Amino acid sequence: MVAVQYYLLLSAAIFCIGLFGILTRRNALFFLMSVELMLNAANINLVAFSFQYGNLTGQVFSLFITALAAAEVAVGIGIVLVLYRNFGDVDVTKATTLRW
Amino acid sequence: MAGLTLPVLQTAPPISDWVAVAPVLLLGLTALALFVVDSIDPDSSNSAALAGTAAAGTLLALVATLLLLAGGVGQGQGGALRLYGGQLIIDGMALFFTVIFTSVATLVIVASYDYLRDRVYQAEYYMLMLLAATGMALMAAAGSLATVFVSLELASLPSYALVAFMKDNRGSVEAGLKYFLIGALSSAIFAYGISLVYGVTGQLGLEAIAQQLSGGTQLVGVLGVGVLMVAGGFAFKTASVPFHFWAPEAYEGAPAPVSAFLSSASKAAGFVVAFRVFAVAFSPEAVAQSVDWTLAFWLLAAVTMTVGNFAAATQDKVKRMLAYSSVGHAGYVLIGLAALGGGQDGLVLGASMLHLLVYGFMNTGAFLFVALAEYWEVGRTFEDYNGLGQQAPIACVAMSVFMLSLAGIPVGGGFMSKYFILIGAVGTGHFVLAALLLVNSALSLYYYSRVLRALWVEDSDGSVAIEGYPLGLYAAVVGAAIVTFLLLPGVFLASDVATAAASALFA
Amino acid sequence: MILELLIGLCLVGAVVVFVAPNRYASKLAAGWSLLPLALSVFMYATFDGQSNALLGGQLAYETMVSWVSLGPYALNWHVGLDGISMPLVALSTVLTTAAILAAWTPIEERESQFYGLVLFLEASLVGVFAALDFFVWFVFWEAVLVPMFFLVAIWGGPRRKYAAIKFFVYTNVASLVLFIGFFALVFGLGNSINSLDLPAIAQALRTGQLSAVGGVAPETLKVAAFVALFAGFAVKVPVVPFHTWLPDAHVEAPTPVSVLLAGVLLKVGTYALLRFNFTMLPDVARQYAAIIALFAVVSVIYGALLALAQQDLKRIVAYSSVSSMGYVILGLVAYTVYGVGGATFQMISHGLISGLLFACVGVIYNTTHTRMVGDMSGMADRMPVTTSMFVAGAFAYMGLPLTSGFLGEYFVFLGTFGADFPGAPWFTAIAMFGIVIVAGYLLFAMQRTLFGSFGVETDHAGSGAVTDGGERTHNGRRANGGEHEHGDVISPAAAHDIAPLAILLALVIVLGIAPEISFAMIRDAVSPLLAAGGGG
Amino acid sequence: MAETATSTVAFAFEVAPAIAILPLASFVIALFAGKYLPKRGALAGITATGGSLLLSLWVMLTVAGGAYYNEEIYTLVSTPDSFDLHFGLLLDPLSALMLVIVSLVAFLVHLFSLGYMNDEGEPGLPRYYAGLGLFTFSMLSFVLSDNLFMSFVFFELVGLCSWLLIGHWYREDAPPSAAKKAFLVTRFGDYFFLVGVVAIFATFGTATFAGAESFPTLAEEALAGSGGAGGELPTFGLSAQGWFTVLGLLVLGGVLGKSAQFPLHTWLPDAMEGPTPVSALIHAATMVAAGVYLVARMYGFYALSPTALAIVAFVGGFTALFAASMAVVKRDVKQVLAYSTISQYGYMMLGLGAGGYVAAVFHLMTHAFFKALLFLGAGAVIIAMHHRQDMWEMGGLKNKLPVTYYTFLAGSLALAGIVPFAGFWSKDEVLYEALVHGLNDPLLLAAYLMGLTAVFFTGFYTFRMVLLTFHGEPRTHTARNPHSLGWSVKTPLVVLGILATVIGLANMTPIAEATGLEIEFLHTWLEHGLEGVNSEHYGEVLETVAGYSAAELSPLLAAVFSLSLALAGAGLAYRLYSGDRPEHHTDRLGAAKRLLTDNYYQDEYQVWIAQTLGTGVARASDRFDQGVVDGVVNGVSSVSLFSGDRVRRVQTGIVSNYATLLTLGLVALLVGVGLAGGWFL
Amino acid sequence: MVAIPYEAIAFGVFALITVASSFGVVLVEDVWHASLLLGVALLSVAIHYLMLRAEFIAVMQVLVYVGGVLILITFAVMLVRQAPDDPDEPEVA
Repeated sequence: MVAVQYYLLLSAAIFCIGLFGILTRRNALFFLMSVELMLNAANINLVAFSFQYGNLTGQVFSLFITALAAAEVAVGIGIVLVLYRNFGDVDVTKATTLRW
Repeated sequence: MAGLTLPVLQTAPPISDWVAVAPVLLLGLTALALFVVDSIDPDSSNSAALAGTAAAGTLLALVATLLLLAGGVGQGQGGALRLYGGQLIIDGMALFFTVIFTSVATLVIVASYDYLRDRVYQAEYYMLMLLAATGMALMAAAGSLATVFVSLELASLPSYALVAFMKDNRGSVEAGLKYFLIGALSSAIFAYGISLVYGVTGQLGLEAIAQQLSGGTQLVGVLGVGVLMVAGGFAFKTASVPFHFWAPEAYEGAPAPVSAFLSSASKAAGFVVAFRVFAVAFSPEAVAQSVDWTLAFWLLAAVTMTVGNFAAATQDKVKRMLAYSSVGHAGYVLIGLAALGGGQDGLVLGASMLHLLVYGFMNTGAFLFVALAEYWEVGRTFEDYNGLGQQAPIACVAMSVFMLSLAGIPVGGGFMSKYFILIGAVGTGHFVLAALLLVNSALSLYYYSRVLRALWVEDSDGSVAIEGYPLGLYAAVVGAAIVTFLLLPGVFLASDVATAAASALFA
Repeated sequence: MILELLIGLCLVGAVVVFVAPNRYASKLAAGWSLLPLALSVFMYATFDGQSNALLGGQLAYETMVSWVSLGPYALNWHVGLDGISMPLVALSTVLTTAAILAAWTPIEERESQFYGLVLFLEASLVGVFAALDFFVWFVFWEAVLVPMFFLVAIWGGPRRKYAAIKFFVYTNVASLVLFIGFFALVFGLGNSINSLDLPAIAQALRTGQLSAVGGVAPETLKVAAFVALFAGFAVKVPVVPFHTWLPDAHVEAPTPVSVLLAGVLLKVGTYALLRFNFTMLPDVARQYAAIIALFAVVSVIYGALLALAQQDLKRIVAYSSVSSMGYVILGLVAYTVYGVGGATFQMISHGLISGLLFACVGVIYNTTHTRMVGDMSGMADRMPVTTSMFVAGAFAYMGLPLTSGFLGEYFVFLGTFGADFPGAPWFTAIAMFGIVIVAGYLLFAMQRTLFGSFGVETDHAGSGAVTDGGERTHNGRRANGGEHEHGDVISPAAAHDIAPLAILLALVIVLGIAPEISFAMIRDAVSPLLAAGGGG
Repeated sequence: MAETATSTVAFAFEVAPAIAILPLASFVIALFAGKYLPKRGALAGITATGGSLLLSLWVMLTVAGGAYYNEEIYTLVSTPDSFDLHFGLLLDPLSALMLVIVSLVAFLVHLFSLGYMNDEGEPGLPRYYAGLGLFTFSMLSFVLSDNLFMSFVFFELVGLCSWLLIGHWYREDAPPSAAKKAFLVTRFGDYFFLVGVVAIFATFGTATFAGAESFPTLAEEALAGSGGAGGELPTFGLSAQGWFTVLGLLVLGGVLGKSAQFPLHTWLPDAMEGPTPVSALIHAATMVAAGVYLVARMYGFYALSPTALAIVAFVGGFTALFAASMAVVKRDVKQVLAYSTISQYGYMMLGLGAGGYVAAVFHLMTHAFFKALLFLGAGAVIIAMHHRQDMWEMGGLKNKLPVTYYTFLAGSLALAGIVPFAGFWSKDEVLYEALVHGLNDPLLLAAYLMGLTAVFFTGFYTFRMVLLTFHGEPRTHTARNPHSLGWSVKTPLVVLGILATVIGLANMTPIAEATGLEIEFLHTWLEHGLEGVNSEHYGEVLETVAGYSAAELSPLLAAVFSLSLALAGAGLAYRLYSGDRPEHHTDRLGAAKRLLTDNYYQDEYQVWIAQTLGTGVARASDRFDQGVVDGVVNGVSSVSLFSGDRVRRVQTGIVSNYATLLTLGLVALLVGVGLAGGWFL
Repeated sequence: MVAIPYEAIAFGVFALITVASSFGVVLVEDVWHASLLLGVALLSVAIHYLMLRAEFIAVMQVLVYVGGVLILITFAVMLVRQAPDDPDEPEVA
């Protein structure tokens, strides 16, 4: 049995990678994918701790997260599409009409 | 929650579960009803019927909530109703905030009737709004981190769509994008924070977490990171620094009624859930030995109100100024969290709740006035508002009430609530926060008075000709103004409920 | 309930006038303002209060209804009058009527809004003087700012926006400071009080119920709270160096508003100082009396010197108000019956006299469209009645005997000279020199504007607006000639312009000859303060 | 006292307030109804002052009968736990005498005004008569005062009235300016008076002049150490005598201002801008006399402090000489009279300071008459000259205006101190007192010598004035054809002329000394009175407390001294100016003339203080206020708005930056709270 | 008895795959490659779930993420394909 700490490390690594992606990539789709990675990091934690504590709470919650992640992507893609329609691009740094 | 066996569960609620969650159900069902209507007749542009239905739904929910409040449901020390295994908690605070959400939603829907005239997808608009309201009502009642997360997303996802509702308007789309991106990032952080808290406690139920934490924990660091990440999630929802970046953009770009809805109701929702999570799950007594999150909120409050007000001070556009002021007000309310554990918990939290209630009306009203201005197409900057006071005196009197009340001048309830917060800060010895509040109030008075100046003092350049006085917008603006004003002498109607509900959390 | 009726009358009047058509507004407002005036006179006549409102004793027209609860504290609607507040309430109603009459000529647009705001202001002012619960008091205290802001910002002079916002923000900051100071005290009192009732708090503070808050010792807390309260009120009074909003606000405000601003608004500050600092924390006040007296004396002399340097008639009166309010502070410090009573008397007296002077300046301005001393001369020739009033008012301001202005200052000097704080005679003697400077600038101003050969110099005779100083064209003085000879430009003031002047002047003289009319009740209210404060 | 008096006596005192109230009524009538009355208020004023005169005489007779009155009649403010402020009447020989003088002069001035003002078609007559009425009211009330508070009140009112009357012709530039100056300079003096009154209240808790509880009595008890209430007075860190000296000097400030003593005399010559009857009223019997009267009124207090007395005397002596020297070179007849007024009041101060209480009061009385006479005479001349006042434009009026000439001459002889005219007796007595006390006190002696020298100057300028005005050939057309004078002008002149001639006989001290006759009526008169406020008592106090002692010297010797000096002065004037076409002899004085015509540059330095110093400090304060005090306020707002602008620049519009900032913020929060909470240890 | 730590080895291997492919997602230039790598990462996470005895969650992970989310993203990539002149985003066939 692998100690739960390693899963924590793994999830932290993935969370950070996702965060890194969000901070560095300008394409909205990368942004979406990076968020998915981060949410998965949370899921890994939940499942791992659920296994450790022996209750299903974490697993159930990870399901919710999965479902909501899917919904979020759906909404997100809708927004990306209208962004593309209005700005002709999916570069998130291009949309800067509102600032200051 | 299999692992959760609390004694309170054995006491059968005095009323049926359905009755207790009636407001939430009413909101949700109205949304579904609109969905049905829309699918039967997708091209309907009968906005009166749509808005009427939506408004009826929120009004019913409001009435139901008020009845529940009046009936004392879930109130008093230890009187909270725990439904569905403690996943939902109906108590004074939940109902109090449901009043805010439903009132704001009603105002916004009534105002949207005029604002949306001649636009397509009206049914979807109302439906999304109702769904978001449902999510908020659920947030107020959330009893575990799982319901917190789900309801928060339920409130957020429709909001993203609402902000980007005018899909041919670049501002609206950009606002939606930014809101969504920051929201997604924040919800990821939030989820990760929840997972860490779960990792430390093995529980998601708020009271269960509190029980677990009161025994102390070895994983202080993990818990701390988790708690702060959870706080980050709330900070996003409440537009607190540094999670506030979306707010100015989203409020500015979104249709004004949506801005009103988000800046009032959505913010309140973020706060109610933060209050509940931090007061119950991470209650100061439980985490006294491990994570001093009041310090974090102290910093957040200080930075949030300062950034919000300072940035608002030099804005050119009224809507954006209101957006930043909304950030500033989040900072005021955060004092309620920062001052917890100072021996005045019921008082300070009650003051924050009261402020959110008043804010729900005065800020909504202010944004709806902006909606009115957008309806008249007078422009967005302060200069564009010059001389409006002569052309539309009633609406401008209402706007003046909002501005003064926001600034904490006694023509509205904002005076009372702001000073109650200040009392809380002083009473718990947070003199630095009190001083910051002072500085920021001064600054806020400056920029709010710029609106008054534009409306009443400056002369119009003559280019603005107001056509028509839209009934719905007027009704909403004037209604909000009347309530804002009445909350000054009538503040006792709300303040006792708020302090009692807040105190009940610390029973 | 008669006090509520008074406040309610003003509020209802405000709404009624606000929605009335512009052309009826002025007469309606004047008529309506007679109701609260008559009521307050009736109250004054039937006043049966004794003792001090905060220190026990019988209050007149008292009501107490519970309002809001705030954690462990109850907030009550508690109003009532004692010998200190009753004259100030009467002063407010008198000056409101005077201001409304004085506004008939200069206010030519948006009348209904103007008069509505003035009546709203009256309600707030009466409320400030009547309130005996901290929160009720604070509501009125802050509510005063709103009408004032609009009155200055909408109907004011060229720099009205700057002045209005400065006033608004500055005084609001002060309010927050005092609020924090007050609540530091409230929390220091802990369980010994269960409401924000001012009498209860005053009693608790004076009986030494204060305990530490947040590790701050009670003694330190008292001093800190005193400083915060003092700073807060000092802005309103205003005490040098917190005074700079005042000249701006005065100069830019339309004259009727200046009447109220100088006449009543400044008194709100000294009234609060008396009620809070000097009644609730007498030991701190006595301990630091010399420092407070220093502020007072600096206000007197520095304010007078500033007035001496001004060219704008309104600025002169504005700065001299700073000077005069310094006397009030000085009297309060003394803790003698003449000191504190004199300070209160001086508030009323200064209210009447400064109101009178501002109204006179207004009448002159209405006809000449300038207020600069160098721009006119010989006004006495064309406006004899106004000139007489101005002269009488100015001499009353200089402290001429048989006017209330003399007695106000004289009481203060009498009370302070022998007071037992260090350096009292010196402070008093230095402050008294103010009477020489005040005579200097008022006489200079009068000589140059009222006397000599007649002439007015503005670059647009008779048209509405005024230029600011920088852009005046020097088209020469038209002494005893030119278009101003014709009656259409310089005409004798109308009856409704003169009436308020005459009323105020009459009151000034009556109070100067029979000060007991108000000093008797003031004395009753002040004595307990001294007895309990250990002074005498 | 009242309770012992008969009913007539009581009634006389009951109606005594009417002495003051009658002119007040005339003020009200003239002010509000003046323009509807036939003579624009003159008749009301004449009636009122006439009534006052009659009542004053009645009071004087009553007082002569040995009844005195010292009662509070109106309580302004009463405070149970502190002192009261009240108005009251003190009717004793001094005040009764003064009442008669004031009301008589006021009556005559009113009468004279009828000719001087009404006949010229003056506008603003109601205002003029209202001012006169108010002035008379104030002065009479001042005289009636039984306490220092009331004195101060009416002292100030007198100042107001002088402002009103001096500035009567406000359409010209000079009168308002002179009025302002008069008020300001006297106000400067009154400042010290005010401090003094307040300090007296603070010290004694009372300000009444007479009675067992009066402040001079208390002070005396305190000095005598005889217990009583006087034993525990607060003296503000000084010795009792030192503090009383300070108090006396403070009150003296007001006296110097009102009585135009050096260095506060500068307003008086300018005050000649007022109508001439006003000058007569102000400078003869009322305003200027008020200062001296005040010292006399509270002489019991001054007598306690030799230092204060010496200063009074020295200032008086100096002023007498100083002003007389300036009168020598004036061209304007009223200016000459103005400086002579200053000089004469200097004598009175000298008399008071030298312990000659009776002498000073005597001179006050004679001066009131002859100076009123001279001013009214000058007024008559001015009427005749169509309002020209330069003596070099006159000449030869003796034949055209005989009544004026002879009365004026009587007044001049009195002023110059030529026996047997009034001024001789009184001035001589003042000098005598100064000499006999001065022989033991060098400071007093110096004052005496200055006073004595001034006698010479007085004789000179008086006769220079008379000669230039009335003698020789007329030098202008106007002087050849003077305006004729009416009865209302002449009557007062005649009355006053007679008085100026004979009133000195009331107190012929040298004759009394020489013959041993009991003819010092004024001495007798003033010896009576309430306990503690009579000359007898003052004499005792002067000796026991102030340590004054009189050298043995015959009054005749002193009289000879001064008379010969006066005659020398008059003779010199006669030699220089008696010709038909006198020359401008004063030109020979050269630079000294300049100095004298420029009044020793007194105005210049006072104007410099008022303008350069006062206004300069004010301007500097204003700049400081605008720049620093207000600058801080505005600076705070600018800094706030500037930083607000910076803060909002953080919001770049680029969402990636937001994410970065968000992350950094969260990390910072984590690190900060973590470090504070010690998570990472 | 010395047991070979199969689980540890498996965890190590799949953790490596997860981290590596995640890095790939955020580092590769091409959005197509990124979405493929995201699929790899999600699948390897599913294997972690299996190892944690959360079979249902693992199945859901595959169904929802790989079956739903990835397809959505792919679809979006198709819709918003960049113009060929953009050097950052080379054209995808």
